[in-house]
Amino acid sequence: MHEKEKDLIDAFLRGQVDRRGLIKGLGAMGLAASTAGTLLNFGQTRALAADFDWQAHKGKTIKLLLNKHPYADAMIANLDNFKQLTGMNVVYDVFPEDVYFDKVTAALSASSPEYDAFMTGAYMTWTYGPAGWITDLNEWIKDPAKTNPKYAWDDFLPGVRKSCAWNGQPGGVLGSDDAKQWCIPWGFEQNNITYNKGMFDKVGVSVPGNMDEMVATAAKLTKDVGGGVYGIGVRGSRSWATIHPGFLSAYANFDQKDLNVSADGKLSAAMSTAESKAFHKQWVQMIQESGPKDWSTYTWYQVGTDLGAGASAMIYDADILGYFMNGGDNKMAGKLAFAAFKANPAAKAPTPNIWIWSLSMSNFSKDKDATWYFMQWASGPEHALFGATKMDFVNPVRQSVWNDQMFRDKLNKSYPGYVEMFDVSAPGASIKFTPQPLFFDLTTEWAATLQKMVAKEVPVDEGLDKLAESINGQLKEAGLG
Amino acid sequence: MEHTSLLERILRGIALALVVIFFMFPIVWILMMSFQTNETILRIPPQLVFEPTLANYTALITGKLMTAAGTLDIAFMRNLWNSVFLSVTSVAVALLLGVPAAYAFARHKFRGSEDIAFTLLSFRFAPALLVLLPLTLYFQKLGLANTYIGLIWVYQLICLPLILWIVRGYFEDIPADIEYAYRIAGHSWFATFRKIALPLAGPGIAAAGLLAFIFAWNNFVFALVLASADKQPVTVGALAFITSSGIQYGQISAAIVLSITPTLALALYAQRYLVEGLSLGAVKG
Amino acid sequence: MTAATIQRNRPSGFRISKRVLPYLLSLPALLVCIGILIPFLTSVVYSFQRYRLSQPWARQFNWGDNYISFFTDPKFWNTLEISLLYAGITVVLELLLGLGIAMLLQKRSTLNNFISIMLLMPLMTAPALAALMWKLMTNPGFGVLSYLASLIGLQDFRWASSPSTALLTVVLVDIWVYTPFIMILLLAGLRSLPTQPFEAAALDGVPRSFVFFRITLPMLTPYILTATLFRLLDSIQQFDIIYAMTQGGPGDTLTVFQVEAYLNFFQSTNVGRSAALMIILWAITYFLSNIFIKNWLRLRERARGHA
Amino acid sequence: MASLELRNIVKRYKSQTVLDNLSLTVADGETLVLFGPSGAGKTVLLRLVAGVIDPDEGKILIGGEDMTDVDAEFRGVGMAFQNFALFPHMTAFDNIATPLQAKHSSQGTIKAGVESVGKLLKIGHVLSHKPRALSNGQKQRTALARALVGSPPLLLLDDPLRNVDAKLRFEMRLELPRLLADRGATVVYVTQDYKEAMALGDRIAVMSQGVVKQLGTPEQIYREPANVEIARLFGDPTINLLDVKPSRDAKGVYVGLSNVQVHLAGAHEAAVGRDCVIGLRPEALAFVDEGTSGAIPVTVEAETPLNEKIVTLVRTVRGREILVSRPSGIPGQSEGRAHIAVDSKSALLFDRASGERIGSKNVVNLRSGEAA
Repeated sequence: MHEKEKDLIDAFLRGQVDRRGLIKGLGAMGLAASTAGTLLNFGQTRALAADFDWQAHKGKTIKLLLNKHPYADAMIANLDNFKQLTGMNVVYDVFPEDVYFDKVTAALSASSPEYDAFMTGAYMTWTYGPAGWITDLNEWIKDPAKTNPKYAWDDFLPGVRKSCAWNGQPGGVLGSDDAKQWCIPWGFEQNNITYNKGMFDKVGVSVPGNMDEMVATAAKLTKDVGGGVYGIGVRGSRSWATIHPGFLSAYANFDQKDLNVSADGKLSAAMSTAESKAFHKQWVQMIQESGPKDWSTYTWYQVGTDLGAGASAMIYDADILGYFMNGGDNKMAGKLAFAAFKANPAAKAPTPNIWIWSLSMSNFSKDKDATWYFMQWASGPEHALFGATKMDFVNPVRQSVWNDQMFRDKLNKSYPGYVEMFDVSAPGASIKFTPQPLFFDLTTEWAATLQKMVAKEVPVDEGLDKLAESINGQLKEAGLG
Repeated sequence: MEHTSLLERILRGIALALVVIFFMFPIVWILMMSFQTNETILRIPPQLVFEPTLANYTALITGKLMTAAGTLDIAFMRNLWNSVFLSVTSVAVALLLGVPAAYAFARHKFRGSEDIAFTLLSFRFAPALLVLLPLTLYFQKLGLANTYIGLIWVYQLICLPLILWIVRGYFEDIPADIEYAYRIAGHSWFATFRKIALPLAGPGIAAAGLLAFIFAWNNFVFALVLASADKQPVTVGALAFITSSGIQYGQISAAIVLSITPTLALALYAQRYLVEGLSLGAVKG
Repeated sequence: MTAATIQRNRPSGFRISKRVLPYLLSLPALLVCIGILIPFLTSVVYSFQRYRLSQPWARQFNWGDNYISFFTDPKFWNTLEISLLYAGITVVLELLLGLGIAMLLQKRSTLNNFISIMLLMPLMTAPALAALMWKLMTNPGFGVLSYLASLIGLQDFRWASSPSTALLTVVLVDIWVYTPFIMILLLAGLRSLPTQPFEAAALDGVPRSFVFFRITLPMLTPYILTATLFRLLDSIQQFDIIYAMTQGGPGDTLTVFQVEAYLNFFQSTNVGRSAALMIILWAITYFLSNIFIKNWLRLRERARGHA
Repeated sequence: MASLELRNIVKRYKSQTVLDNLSLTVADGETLVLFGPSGAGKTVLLRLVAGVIDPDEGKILIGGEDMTDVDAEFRGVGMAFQNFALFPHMTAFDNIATPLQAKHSSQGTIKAGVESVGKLLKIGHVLSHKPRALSNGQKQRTALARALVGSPPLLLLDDPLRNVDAKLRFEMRLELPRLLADRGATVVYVTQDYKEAMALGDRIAVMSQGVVKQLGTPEQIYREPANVEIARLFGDPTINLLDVKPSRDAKGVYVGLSNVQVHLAGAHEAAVGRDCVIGLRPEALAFVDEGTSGAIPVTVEAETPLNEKIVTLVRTVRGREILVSRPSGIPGQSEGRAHIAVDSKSALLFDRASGERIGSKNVVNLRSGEAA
């Protein structure tokens, strides 16, 4: 079947035909683009098989724990190719994001051997790693016998790849030489501006270039757009998730840190500096003036929903949140634009903090080698390209995908400014938190403090001093301070 | 009581209307949202007029969900089935275990009866979170993790105390003489239990059963922690519409409507028992 | 004639079965639940340990340290206060409202029966989803309740997002979800009261308030206690509604026990502290329900009189 | 056949002793009335016999067979409850049929049995009704029918007329003795109404605080009550009780009533010189002309017709109130000053301190187990 098609694909893989030519050719043969994509992957799958014994774990079954997410959907859509390639079977449990990490924690804390690999965020590995629930993946990545030579570990964006590696020392530098690779990055989010171009034009403002401008622009938008539209959407719920997107990205741009690490490895709170206080004041003022009225309940969903429904004029949050809101049945689909944001006028470039959806291997897996086969396929260049071009796998973590013209074209067509935004901010994109086991305690309390400041229950200076004091106490109590 | 003035009737009518509006308005609003997509749900200000669509229900029932990020497979009907299965069996088991125990506590003041009854109740106030981690560990060792049997067992924590304590009250309200009379007429304790106690406490058992059913239905932490995706109830399933590409309010509303329906049907069917109180009527007192 | 007291013979075999019967009836229920006792005790052990999942090497018994640290921790006292306040407000309001509604619906009629079943629908909605819907309905932009509030002059009502109204809002949702629970139990209770005392009182022209406080309430007390007990147990352990609406915020406004314990367990993975918090919550509920049950038994006895 | 014997029964509820070492025998075919105020332990005793509660000590023999450890359903007794205890979810017919069903009788037998007892008790027309739809009288008859239908050799009737209206009670009081006699069953009948007790009982056991104070025929109980309390319980209007200190002269024992020496007939030697209470039944007093021997001057305060009697309240010169009763036909005095005389044979003397009757002949002291 499809002999002609296969020939064409093989020609492409040999480099005789370029991708456009291939798709065009296949289209001429009467194949829909999606079928072509699958076939293409099928061809690539066969190509993969050429240099590496993919069949080493034939007949084995592994089980995954997945979050309900476009990344997982993209993987599932392509899974048959993996099964064909390896002769392995893959089963999976998908849980809604709202409860996903509870499920992960419950399964791992009980040392459940049920799941071999699972999706996770890099921050979570700061708990899972020291707890002994996940495996250092260097053992496999660096073993040529177990990893396909075409895997191209160096192809991963360095900031992202390093953000997934930690030596386990509280305060240790991410991606240091002695770091353990707790997870493989899969897709990631940079925090930048997504804005409603129509509203900006209506009011006559341009994209803010720093924090002062953002406060002013947001205030003007709130005042002038009308219809209850407010200027800037940021998260505000009592959760770590309030701290890590726009807030920390801007904070880091002012060279501020969450924690200080002393020479002897002791940690102490670093948010009560004068610069930090100034920044907090500005941030709090911005929310009070032009944030959502019920900011303190705002999570990813509300920030996105408001932008998508035209209730907010811009957001300073994950780029892919803006990406999602620019599609689907959202009212503002196709009307949004993207821009990188550099909060500090004195900074050279944006420094977005990032969230990384990654894959980790459970330490309780009964067959880690087989599991690694899946992981390297799922994070390999072929699947990354498939996900990015055929599915909504943004942002890919491989440079080769970002270099792919088809992918860039696809983005440029419907997501104005997205690629440019990415290119500007990617070099400075990394996790800006200090890795340590009290990450969630610290960020939750930070968010609660922000809420109190916005509600004017506590002045900014005093709130930060109290926060620092409380965090120092907790660090000491945990033997870290 | 029978001679109510016009004014009082009007005031009662107004009060009842306010009650109905407060409790039913969100339900009606959810019902309306279930026939809309986010596009019409998320309007400023919210509006009553919309073009109804069955898309949400179609998506739930066929298991294909169209989102900003493509078509997703959803297992909502599977979740619904799990909820029905888990709730029905858990309540059935709880009734089987709880009703005889309630009868024992109500009728036989035996040594330690109050202590045992209290112990059974105290399981109700052990917060789920407290036992979750050890429970997961032990379930794994016992092979009960990820089994319906294990879940039904744990669900007894929700159902059993409720049934036990409510039904016990109803049994105690049956005058002992009525049962004595049946015993003296020559019937065994079991016949008395079956022919006298059970029918007379029937409404109480129905009410307790329904409440236990509702609480079992609304629970999700146990299934979430102890079982894999194919055994999740509708409460977890409905959360799947909180996707990273937005909250699908229309689908969640439809999911709520679909998940209320079986319970509501059950309640309407058993209506006569639920709101009757004890069937002792004039004999009591 | 001699009047020696004849001691009863030792129970015969036939007799034993009669003696053992109540145990036989209640034992299966107990056995099924006893399985839960083991994990419970395990958690008690955890609560006496320094036990963070993320620092397994540091796990050791610290005996009362987890508990002692609470006494000096203002956050803990805040948690205790908020939990009790929340439970108190919701239970009292739901009880009053539930009793009121039950009395409105007391008369047997098809319409009243239908309404009472319809009113159960909030209870049938999973609390977490109900909270999600309320969050949407109270959204300042899309929310129908915010819109309606603005029509009556509350232009800037912040619902769950303002420290001054957050408690009010979650209490409102709690009332919406759980009042039907109390209502249905009390309705069943009201309708099973004997009619004679009321007829007699009506004949004698006794004032209605007197009938209510001296006849209705005392006779209904066992039902009220049952409903209140279960509501109290659930309310003091409230999690779904509060977490879904505010995650414990704004600030530390609504960090009730279960929210704190949840965050401690699932986010901080501080098992020892989480377990200690839960044990304290358990002790409080144990204490409260003990009081309730003592009164329940006493009142039942009184309500039924002696045989 | 079905005699009943209770031996040294003790029943306690928590710290309270409800029945205190009680022994009692009821002969086959006899109707024994348990009479006493509420809380005396009558109902508990009945339930012990029925087998629905267990004694803490003692034995229960029915027909000579030890039934102490036998469950209620095997004792073969019939019982009617004070509050009827009808099964609210069954029709009257089904209610009455339950004892027959327990015997696995055929449908025909059941139908015939229920209908015949229903006819006997005049409730044949309401057999298809549920208890809710029955009048109190019909409920009472249904309950009675249920107790009778199986022709149990031992019938336990717990104040069955308590909750019915006066007219019905009056009718039933006339009807019941015949009904019970026809059945030939041994009957234990509990009541708080002394007239019922007198009308129905072959013997009456007067109970108080868990013990039988007196056991005897109605005549004995009335004529020779064991103590003041029993004397007061029986009789309507109630017995007149006056403090006296009997003395003796040549004519025998006498008491002083309003400065009048009233000589008593009978053996009252033991009472001489002791602080006593004299019990004078109102019907043992009569209006007499001034100057009659032993005539006591009184003032008439009020006169009340009571059924077929007329009761007059009089006051002695010392201010003590006394009730005098006479059959309606007999003329008396309705106002002003008058004189009354005592039927000296029926005067009762009680020790003032203990309340026990002095000079008892036939009274049985049951506490020490001595039978008459």
